[in-house]
Amino acid sequence: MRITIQRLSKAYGLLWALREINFALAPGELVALLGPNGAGKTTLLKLIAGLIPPTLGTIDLNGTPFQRANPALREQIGFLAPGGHIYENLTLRENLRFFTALYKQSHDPAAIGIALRNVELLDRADDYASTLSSGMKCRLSIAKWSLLQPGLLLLDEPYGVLDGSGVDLLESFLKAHCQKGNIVIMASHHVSRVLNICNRAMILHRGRLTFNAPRREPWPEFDKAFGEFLPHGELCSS
Amino acid sequence: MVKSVEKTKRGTGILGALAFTAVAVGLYWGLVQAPPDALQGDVQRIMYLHLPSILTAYLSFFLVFIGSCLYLWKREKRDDNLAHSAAELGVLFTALTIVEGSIWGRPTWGVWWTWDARLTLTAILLLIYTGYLMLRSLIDDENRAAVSAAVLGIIGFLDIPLIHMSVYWWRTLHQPPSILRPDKLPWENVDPAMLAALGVNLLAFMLLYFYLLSLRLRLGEVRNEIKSLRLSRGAY
Amino acid sequence: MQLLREAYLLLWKDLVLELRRRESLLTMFFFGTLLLFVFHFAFDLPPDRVADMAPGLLWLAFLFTGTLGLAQLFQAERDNQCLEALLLSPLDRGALFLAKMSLNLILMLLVEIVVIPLFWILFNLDSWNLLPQILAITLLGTLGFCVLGTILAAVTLRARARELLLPLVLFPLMIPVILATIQCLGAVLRAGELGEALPWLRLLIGFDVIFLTVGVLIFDWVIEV
Amino acid sequence: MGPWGFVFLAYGIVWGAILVYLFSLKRRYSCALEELAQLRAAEESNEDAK
Repeated sequence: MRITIQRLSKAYGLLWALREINFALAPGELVALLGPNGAGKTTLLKLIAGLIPPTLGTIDLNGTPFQRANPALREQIGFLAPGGHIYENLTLRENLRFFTALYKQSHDPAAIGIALRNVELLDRADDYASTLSSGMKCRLSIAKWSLLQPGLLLLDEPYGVLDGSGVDLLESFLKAHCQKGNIVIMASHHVSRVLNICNRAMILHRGRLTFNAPRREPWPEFDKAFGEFLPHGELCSS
Repeated sequence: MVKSVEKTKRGTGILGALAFTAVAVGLYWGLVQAPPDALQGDVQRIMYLHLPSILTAYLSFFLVFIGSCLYLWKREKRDDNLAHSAAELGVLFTALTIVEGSIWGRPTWGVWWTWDARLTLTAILLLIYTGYLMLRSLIDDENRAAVSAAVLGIIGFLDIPLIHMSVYWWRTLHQPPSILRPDKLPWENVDPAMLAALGVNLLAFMLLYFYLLSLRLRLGEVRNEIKSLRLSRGAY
Repeated sequence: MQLLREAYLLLWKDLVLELRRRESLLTMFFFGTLLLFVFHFAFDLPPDRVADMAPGLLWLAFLFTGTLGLAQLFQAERDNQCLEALLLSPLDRGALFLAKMSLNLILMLLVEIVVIPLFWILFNLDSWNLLPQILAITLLGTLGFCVLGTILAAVTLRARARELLLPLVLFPLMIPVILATIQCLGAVLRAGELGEALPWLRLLIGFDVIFLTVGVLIFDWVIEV
Repeated sequence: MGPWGFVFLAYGIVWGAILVYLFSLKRRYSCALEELAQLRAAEESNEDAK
């Protein structure tokens, strides 16, 4: 999976949420998308997912311009919204069965069981999703996308609701996912955490991409760019 | 670009002048030149307004349909502007048609309103396209509003023949059709002077309609331009 | 075929949810029954005129209950942003239309199967032998209502005051269905057969076919995010 | 009201309404043009400042 984004811009009404975003990602990249609230992180993720139409600009997936009308391309894109995208009144197993069938995958009960065990939810498999805590819902989403194996996985702030073991689960899943040549873009405020696992970082600031580079150790450029919108330095890369 | 703006401006001006000349001639023909109707007397002169205005309304709704289809296909703001403008004018002319019909009905039938097929149909059209304009105004996101309205514009237009048929059958079941019968074409046994008056008024309405439409389109264009300018200056 | 399989999958999910939540069906059913009582108080129907007024009253009840159902139709997808999840997936949007349309159709038919006999009991009608024909015509009318209603429910999904807007745009467009169904029902109740109301039945079927096709084709744009 | 009364009522309402709509269009149009001109002027002064 490769992705190329050119001049991507989005305006809400009379305000630009994103302006002139350009970048290209190669297979296996795990990108940390950073930036303060309102920087446009969620907008960028939704644009790439095709959930909102761009005002300007293009997104290319594997050399094909991304059009929502193309189901084969939609299949390739996953979006993990913690707590969302789950039917509350279906059981965990039914949720997974529904979504795997939606993605035209044969719903092998054993595979679903394994996916649930991997996120430590097997004993809750036949409970309604409404009985889950938000951290557990996030785990369920992880199970969902580990079954569907999208070529491009987008995550919107998954750390907030996960506990320690949940974070470990998520990180090992993401690492494994990237090693298969898939791309992951993760928006988060937990800078130190995402910087640990990512191999590229991007900073969005007021709708513009102010920083975009593969990870190095140490990383003074990043600290400088990051410090621009966090003058107090509460969070830093190390 | 400035030159083409000047050109369309001049074009609109000429269209306006033509329209108002035609309207003046139409008024003269309709009110003075044409003889009173043998059966209905002078009240029939309202017909010189009634028929052209309903025809322009139908033209409007057709343009809404065209604009909606083009917008869904190509996503050009221009087409959405056309659909929106035409809908606004269509609602105006439909409302006028109902008022004329009502005023004509009072001396002819003795009542302001009757559930005559044509009156009912016109009222339904008014409801549909008022709904269209309301839908537009109730959706905040501009693109969504345009897409939703385009879908409604297409569905509404496809529904018109069905509504027409059903309302017509429904009325003919209960009472024989009143004055305008579909089996009798309007130009049979009609004084040529009346026909001419109708023709002149029809021409006048068409010219006037396109004049108003071009004004409304330009208004939409300027508004779009203001929006894009605001955007390009942008907050960030 | 793919389209139907996806639609079936979605419909299965919606029916399971409806069975568990029981939000739409119960409210629709009670509302429909309630309307029968309200009609009785409002019109104080004389026994000899009930048969004449039955088609109109029944359809009024179905229109209102159906609109209630339509307003709820996308509720399951609004919670938890599940609509987003569906739109992310490679699902054909036409399947989503078919599923939602069938859901509302099933709910309305369930209500109608109870409300129509109830009407016969409450208003002392004895033409029980006509019920099959009446149900068949009602099915066609309800299909027309659900087809157009689903499209418009999706069109108004993102509007402010959508619950109010939906009937406003829906009812005028619904007039062919309303007139045709009432005329057919009236003919059956009067003469025991369709007779001269046959063209109305054709109109009704035509409406169903046209908007079913349009719905499947156009829904990709309707539901677009 | 005689037949001519109805005729003049109808003609009056129709042409009155159309004229009102025409003038409101013209007014809206000139307002929009004015706004556009202001925006353009602001744009140019911004560019000059740069």
